[in-house]
Amino acid sequence: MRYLPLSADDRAAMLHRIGVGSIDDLFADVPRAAWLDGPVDLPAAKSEIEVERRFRRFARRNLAAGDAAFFCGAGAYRHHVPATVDHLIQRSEFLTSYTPYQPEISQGTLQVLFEFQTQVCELTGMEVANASMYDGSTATAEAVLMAHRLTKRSRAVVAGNLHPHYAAVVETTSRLSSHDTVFLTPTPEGGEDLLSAIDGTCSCVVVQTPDVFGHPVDLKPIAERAHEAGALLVAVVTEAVSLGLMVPPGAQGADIVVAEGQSLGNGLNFGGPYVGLFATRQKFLRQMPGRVCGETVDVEGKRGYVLTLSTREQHIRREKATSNICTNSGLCALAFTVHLTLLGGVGLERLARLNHARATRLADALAEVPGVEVLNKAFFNEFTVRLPKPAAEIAEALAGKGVLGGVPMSRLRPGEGLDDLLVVAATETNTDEDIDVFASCLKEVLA
Amino acid sequence: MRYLPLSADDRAAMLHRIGVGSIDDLFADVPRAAWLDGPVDLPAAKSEIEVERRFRRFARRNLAAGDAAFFCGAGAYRHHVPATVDHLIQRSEFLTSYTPYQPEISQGTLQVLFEFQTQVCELTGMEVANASMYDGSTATAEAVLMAHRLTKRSRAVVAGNLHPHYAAVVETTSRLSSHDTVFLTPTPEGGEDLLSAIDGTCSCVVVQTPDVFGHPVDLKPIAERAHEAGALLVAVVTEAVSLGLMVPPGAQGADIVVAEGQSLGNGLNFGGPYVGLFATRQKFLRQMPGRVCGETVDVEGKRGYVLTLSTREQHIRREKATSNICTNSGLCALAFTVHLTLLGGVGLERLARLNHARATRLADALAEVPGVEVLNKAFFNEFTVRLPKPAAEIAEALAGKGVLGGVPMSRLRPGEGLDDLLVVAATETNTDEDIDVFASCLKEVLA
Amino acid sequence: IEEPLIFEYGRERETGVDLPAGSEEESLRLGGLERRKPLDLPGLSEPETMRHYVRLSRSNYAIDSGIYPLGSCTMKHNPRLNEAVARLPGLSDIHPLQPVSTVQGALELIDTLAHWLKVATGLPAVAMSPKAGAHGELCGMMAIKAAHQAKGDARSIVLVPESAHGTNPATAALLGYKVETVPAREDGTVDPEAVRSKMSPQVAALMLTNPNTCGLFEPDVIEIAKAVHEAGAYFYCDGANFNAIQGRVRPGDLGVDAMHINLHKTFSTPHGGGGPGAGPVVLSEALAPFAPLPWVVSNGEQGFDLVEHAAEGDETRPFGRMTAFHGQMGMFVRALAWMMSHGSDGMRQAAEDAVLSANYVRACLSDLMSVPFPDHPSMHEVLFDDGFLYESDISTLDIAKALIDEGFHPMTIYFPLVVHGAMLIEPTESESKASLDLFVATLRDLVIAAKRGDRARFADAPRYAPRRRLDETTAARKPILCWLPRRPQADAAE
Amino acid sequence: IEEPLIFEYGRERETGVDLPAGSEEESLRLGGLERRKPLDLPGLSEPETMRHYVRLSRSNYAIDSGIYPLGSCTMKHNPRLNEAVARLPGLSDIHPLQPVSTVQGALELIDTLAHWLKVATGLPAVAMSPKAGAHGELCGMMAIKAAHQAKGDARSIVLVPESAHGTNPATAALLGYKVETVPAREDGTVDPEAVRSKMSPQVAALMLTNPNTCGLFEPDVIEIAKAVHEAGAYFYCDGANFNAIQGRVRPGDLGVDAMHINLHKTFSTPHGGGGPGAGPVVLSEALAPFAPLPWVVSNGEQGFDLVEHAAEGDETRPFGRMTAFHGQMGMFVRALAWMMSHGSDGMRQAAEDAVLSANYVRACLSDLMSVPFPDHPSMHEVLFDDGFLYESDISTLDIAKALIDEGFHPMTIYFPLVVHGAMLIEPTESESKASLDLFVATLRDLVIAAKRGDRARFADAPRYAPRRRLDETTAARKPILCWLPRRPQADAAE
Repeated sequence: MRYLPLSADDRAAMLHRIGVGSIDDLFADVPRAAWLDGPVDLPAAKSEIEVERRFRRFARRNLAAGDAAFFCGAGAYRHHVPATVDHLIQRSEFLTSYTPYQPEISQGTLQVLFEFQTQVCELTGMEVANASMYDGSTATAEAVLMAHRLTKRSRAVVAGNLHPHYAAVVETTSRLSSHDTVFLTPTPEGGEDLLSAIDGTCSCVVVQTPDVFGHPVDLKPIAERAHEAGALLVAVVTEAVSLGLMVPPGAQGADIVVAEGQSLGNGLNFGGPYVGLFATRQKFLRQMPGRVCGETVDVEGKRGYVLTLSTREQHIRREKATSNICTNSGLCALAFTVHLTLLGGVGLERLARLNHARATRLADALAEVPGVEVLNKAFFNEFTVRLPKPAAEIAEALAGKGVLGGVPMSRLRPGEGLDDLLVVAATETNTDEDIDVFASCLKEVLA
Repeated sequence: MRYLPLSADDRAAMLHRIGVGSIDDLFADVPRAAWLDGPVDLPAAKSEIEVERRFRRFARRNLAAGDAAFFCGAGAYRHHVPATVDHLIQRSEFLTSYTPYQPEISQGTLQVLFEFQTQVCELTGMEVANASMYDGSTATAEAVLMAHRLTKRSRAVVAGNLHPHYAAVVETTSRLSSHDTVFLTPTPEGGEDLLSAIDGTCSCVVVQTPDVFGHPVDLKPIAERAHEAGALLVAVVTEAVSLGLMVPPGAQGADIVVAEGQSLGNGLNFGGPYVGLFATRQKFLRQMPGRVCGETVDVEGKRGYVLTLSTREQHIRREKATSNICTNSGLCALAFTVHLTLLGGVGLERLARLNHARATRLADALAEVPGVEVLNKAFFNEFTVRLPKPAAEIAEALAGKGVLGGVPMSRLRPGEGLDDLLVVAATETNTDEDIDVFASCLKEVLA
Repeated sequence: IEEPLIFEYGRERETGVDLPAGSEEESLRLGGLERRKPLDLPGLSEPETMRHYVRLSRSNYAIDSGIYPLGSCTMKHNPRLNEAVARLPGLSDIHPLQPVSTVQGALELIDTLAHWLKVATGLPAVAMSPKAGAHGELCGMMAIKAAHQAKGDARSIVLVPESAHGTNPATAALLGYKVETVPAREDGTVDPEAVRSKMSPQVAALMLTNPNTCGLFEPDVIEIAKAVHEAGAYFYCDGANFNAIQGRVRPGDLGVDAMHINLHKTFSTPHGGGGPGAGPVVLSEALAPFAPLPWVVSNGEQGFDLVEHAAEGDETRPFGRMTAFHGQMGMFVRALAWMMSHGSDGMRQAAEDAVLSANYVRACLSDLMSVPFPDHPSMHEVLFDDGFLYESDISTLDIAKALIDEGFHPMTIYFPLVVHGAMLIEPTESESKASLDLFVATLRDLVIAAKRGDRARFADAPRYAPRRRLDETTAARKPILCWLPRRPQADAAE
Repeated sequence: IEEPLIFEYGRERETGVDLPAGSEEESLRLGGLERRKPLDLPGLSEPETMRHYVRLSRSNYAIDSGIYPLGSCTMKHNPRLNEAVARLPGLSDIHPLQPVSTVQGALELIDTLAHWLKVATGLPAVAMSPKAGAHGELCGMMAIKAAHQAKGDARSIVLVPESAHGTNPATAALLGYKVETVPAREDGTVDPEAVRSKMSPQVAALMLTNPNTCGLFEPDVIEIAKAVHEAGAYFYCDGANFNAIQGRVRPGDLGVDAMHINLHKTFSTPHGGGGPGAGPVVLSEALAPFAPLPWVVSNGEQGFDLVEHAAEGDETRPFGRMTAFHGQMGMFVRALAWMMSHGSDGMRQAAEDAVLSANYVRACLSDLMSVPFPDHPSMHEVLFDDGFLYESDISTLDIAKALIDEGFHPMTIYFPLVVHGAMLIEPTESESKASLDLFVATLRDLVIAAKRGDRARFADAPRYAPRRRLDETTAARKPILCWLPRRPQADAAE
């Protein structure tokens, strides 16, 4: 077996050194009743050629975004990732290292995390950030728990225009932790009324911007209302590229900002792994979940980095930890940081402008298709259209023509009367031809 | 421009430091008459997205071997290269380093070359090898020149069953260097008579095994006859994997062995870059062309490696050098060495056996197609079939059915009455299904 | 040459990415919410970026450069085949919300991996979406809580042995459970009688790590499971150490109700400097109905479907959703490639080699170092305590740092907490005997030096690492988590 | 930890590759020529192989880790986009002898690159197949020889300036030419009168490097070309230094008849530790008909065709074939990606930045070091001689080795031969100003130390490299080129 370096001779010599007669002796503690005498009922070892062939077969049964005119978003976006990013994340020293428990020989990973945290702070307009979470949805659930801890309240108000999956994750954690959560009704046309739902019992209000229908949300009045009520504002961003062009939640009074960082450095990957961003105010630092990396010096006075504030964490505090989170999304965070280092502020702004311009062109093109109504007056790179037929059927019909034309809202919220809504996104990867193909296929399908 | 780190400010500051007013001043030596005032007439800079898109378009207009039932050989073979190989050759430290002129900081490259040379010696059964050549064909031409130098004769005898491209390269060098070369007539059925062509005026006889039609050649009698005549035997191998199963030329009396190493570690790449192997006897070392790496020690007595025997080379001897060759095929040699390190002798033998078994199955399958005659009694992984129609037409027709069914001999030797011959190869990458598809498509096409 | 931070390159207004010349419009439709202050982030040219991160990487230790014997972390070889197949566009360039008809291969892959996990563990169901081990624990415990709730049974206590991973009590606490600790026996294992004595109608579950964090297989695990079940509670098993037993014993045969599997440990998806992981949870018949959304169903000839919402009247009663989308697809690809490459025979052999290597290291060191639990064979990792250092003034930490100077990554230290000055060595099956011998020889040499009182060798270690010992106390007391321009400390450090 | 050779791992009878269980037959049809002695080559498991080569790589210096100012080698940034597109299966997984109808994209790519090369150089034809710079020289000189032969003109002499690359005279000699050297003027450039005076009906060609190896542009190149052409000879230009002038001047406008282009230098296909390169040769109207086989022709709408054989009655008179197949396709892809990324504007900018950087380095060092040819601006590389070291007992080699200790790759040393103790620095356009400043500051510091006579700093250098100075003399005198088991030296070294 190509991955196992021990030869039969090695094994015999090692057993001899241990002083046992056979490998079975080392499994003596396993109850005899549960002992398997041979391999489990799965196929035997395969050569690299065969395994590769098998995965090519899996791959061939999918329609890759790159082989279609592609317009799906709703929490996962297709951006162009420079080839440099993938080269760097495949460096053995990044790919095959672990959590930097021994900082003296992990400065590479640690400095990257420090750069990541700084980038996240600047992007979100906040003061401190952790070293990444699993993804945007779990980061949102963690933000709610953090708000509960900070306010010593246990009731969250969740915007109806929060991504339904995110809401579901919050709902699940909340329900099984016996907290209370108020979920508002979606407002596809935008302009959701959140202010009236906020009162003195709330720990926080959770708002996404741009929201799941693509509407940019003015957070300032919500933050003001929340703060008056002694609650925190948790801002959620699912498209990190939007932060290049839009006013950051931190500048609008958000107390905790969580985001899905996939758009920078990371591919679609059918939903994972992604990278959650989590940032907050300095004063809330000690209640922030997740790993953090801090600057310090070594005995010679040289600047260096370490994982720090571990007294919040489960390996020290066990049941009193801020969270049970242990791993972060290290490699995805590296990809994020490398991509953003290449872009810089200037590049991210340009990228965001280009996304907005592409979406604008798309919106105008779709608005001309008979029967199609664009709901958004404002949007970043994603908006919602109302169709004269169920959106799921249309999406299916488009797929048959090689167009992956967006996400039907019914896929996320079935049975709520939103079946005629399709959420479509455009990015820098879409050409004019893509957009024209989409518009003309949509026309055909609706005809 | 993403690849150019200097900013406009940097450029201004640097010009200032230099003490010139503009960049034009630095080009003052260029005759004004030839001065271009602006960019040449080519398209302007493109983003990464656009360049990638353009190359995907080039790629889409080709039929990749992996998308076909694939049986082409004739000097380039499709083998499975373990993913480890590509990972390692993309390591920055291997990919972006240069010729190890400063050995103290190039031991990685140097030790690899030393391992490469040792592997080549063992594979070919020779005593010394160089650190690689451009490819098998140019190595063959160099071998003939070396034989001329060693024997102080200038007449080579070249087997008719040598790969026609190789023969052409020898012919070109020979003619333009005013040497004499005898090219024998091809013998598609094998059993070529070389002995009678060898006489006391020859510097060498050049023989390929297995030859271009796939016949294994017994080199022993040829070596004996050559040595009697004071000539050298240059053995050529185009399929390095064959050396896993077949008696090495070194054990049959060859004086110089050249080979195409592409089969190990390197993809098809439409013909290049490949890696030429070059091995000879210890006593001929000082006339061997190309770079060589040797073992030595540093001032602390630690073992280390350096490029050596540079007194043979053009940067010392200029017009008296053994060859004008300067670069080698470093990265391809690394790929070769990593692949062979994974395989080991055992693995290469198994791989060779599997290739032979696949070819045997293919030969039996094709022999059953009406009208098809397999010419070879013996072969390694490649053999020649005689078809009832011109092979080029058949190959074209097969391609239309997704079968790349071998190389028509007329592609290599047009107008010599060999139009009905097709050279087909099978490797470990061919499944039973591939072979069945080929046989049945061939049947259809011939029907 | 010290590598600065990207923020110190002094090129804030540049970028290393070219974009297609755009039809960028002047008029924005952002509802007036456009950014006013430009982003203050440097953009490095591509050559600078490449060099910056390549240089940083070179101060990291990695499996690819040497043995990484971190106990409990299972740092094994990461095959590059897995990286290659994970990058096939048909697997990496697909959107989680594309029409199901366009991702049949992806669903088939998930279904296939689920099958392998179920067969390998002997349990009938698996929740694929948890994103890491701790997330899997949360998922398993949520299923347990949901199952109790479905019976109207509001239990409030979770039992956790003292040798458990810290995530276990943290997870239980997150769900509002009171955590009660089960002490270990002298021999490092859990006493079923101790479990039984803690049992009550208030106990919702026992969370047991097996093989446990001392590297021992719990010999009475079946008995323990019985005690748990008899009290109407569920048996949660922390599967972080499944690598030791895969192919030799199935958790399902031991009475486990839920167990997460760290795909990045047992099935070698790369650790990537701390993630991403993946933590699917296998579930017993009793817990299966409560598995979270989404899941894949096979409709035979008609292909695969994805259930993303609970339908009225179904038999399933999903407790909710763990995450957006369907789990760590990228890790699923790698894990399945690892499993298929090994096959059932190779998986068993891997476990055996991992156990063999750990016991070999133990045998080679036990004359010099102290084995706190000598009565049981070790599984895939061997635990030492610092008993052998009592007479020196050298600590476990010193040994670890001295190993760095010898070119090795240290073992896990001060974990598990049940022994003093723990050193937990997990070589995994990826090491050759020569590699183990070299590691053992080095460690022996250090231990002898320590016993001899050769303090000089330890006090200043590491000396040859990119950094020497770092001041972690100040880092925690006055945390600097973010680079700030013109901060005095930063200037001083440059 | 020192990394042994693979042959010293002691596992000859193993393999790290699994193959499909075969229908391997017992009976071989090899004509009795099967191997009798098994191959004595070790097979390492995949983890061992990975670690072995990763470790070895870490003792290499690379562009990705620092400035690599090797004069004449043009070590610039290698974009990873180019590596990515070169690996597209549609470009990498195609056979050179597939039916032409199945490789239209490949032929289009070659045709496109040919167009870019022709336009950039201002010459009407290009031979794509040469495999490296020296191979390109051979191709160009073969075309020249063939052109003379076609006229029945058997010329026997090739003129080569003394500052030429060593490959130039070697190439001429290979084709049976007598090489005559043209001396340089005091200012480092070639005197057209000197050329004219050497001219005779026996002279077949002049081989000139421009910009030359002293880093200077030959100001009289047009005059020289005229002299060459007037004598019925051809003007071969060594294009190794094309990076300095691309987009600023076209060799075709200077009277060049043939010039090879090192794609790996100017257009940044990675150097890979010494290859592979690629050396297409652009040709003038006069030489174009003699270009070697094969070549691509565009038939407009009908696509592309590949001419692999000379047909009777054609206007072309190919002199033969340089290599099997069609050239370094893998390098073509990378070079074209580089060119398209830069575009005509970026190519010109790259040349300007390369020249600017070299002159900046010169300006920062010329007060301390000696510039042998101060009358001309440098092009993309700056030449110093060791004049500034005359009063010390420190040599050019010492400076180079001391630079290694400072973390830099040294410049090219002792080349070109026309000056004493040459140091040739080529920063390329890929270096930031900060990187140049750091390099300059370090070099200044070393030069000052050398002038001060701080011998200690140089004599033992390098001290901090993976190896210290190596005994090259013994290596050449008693060459050990191949590992032999149980060779005493090998045992001693372990």
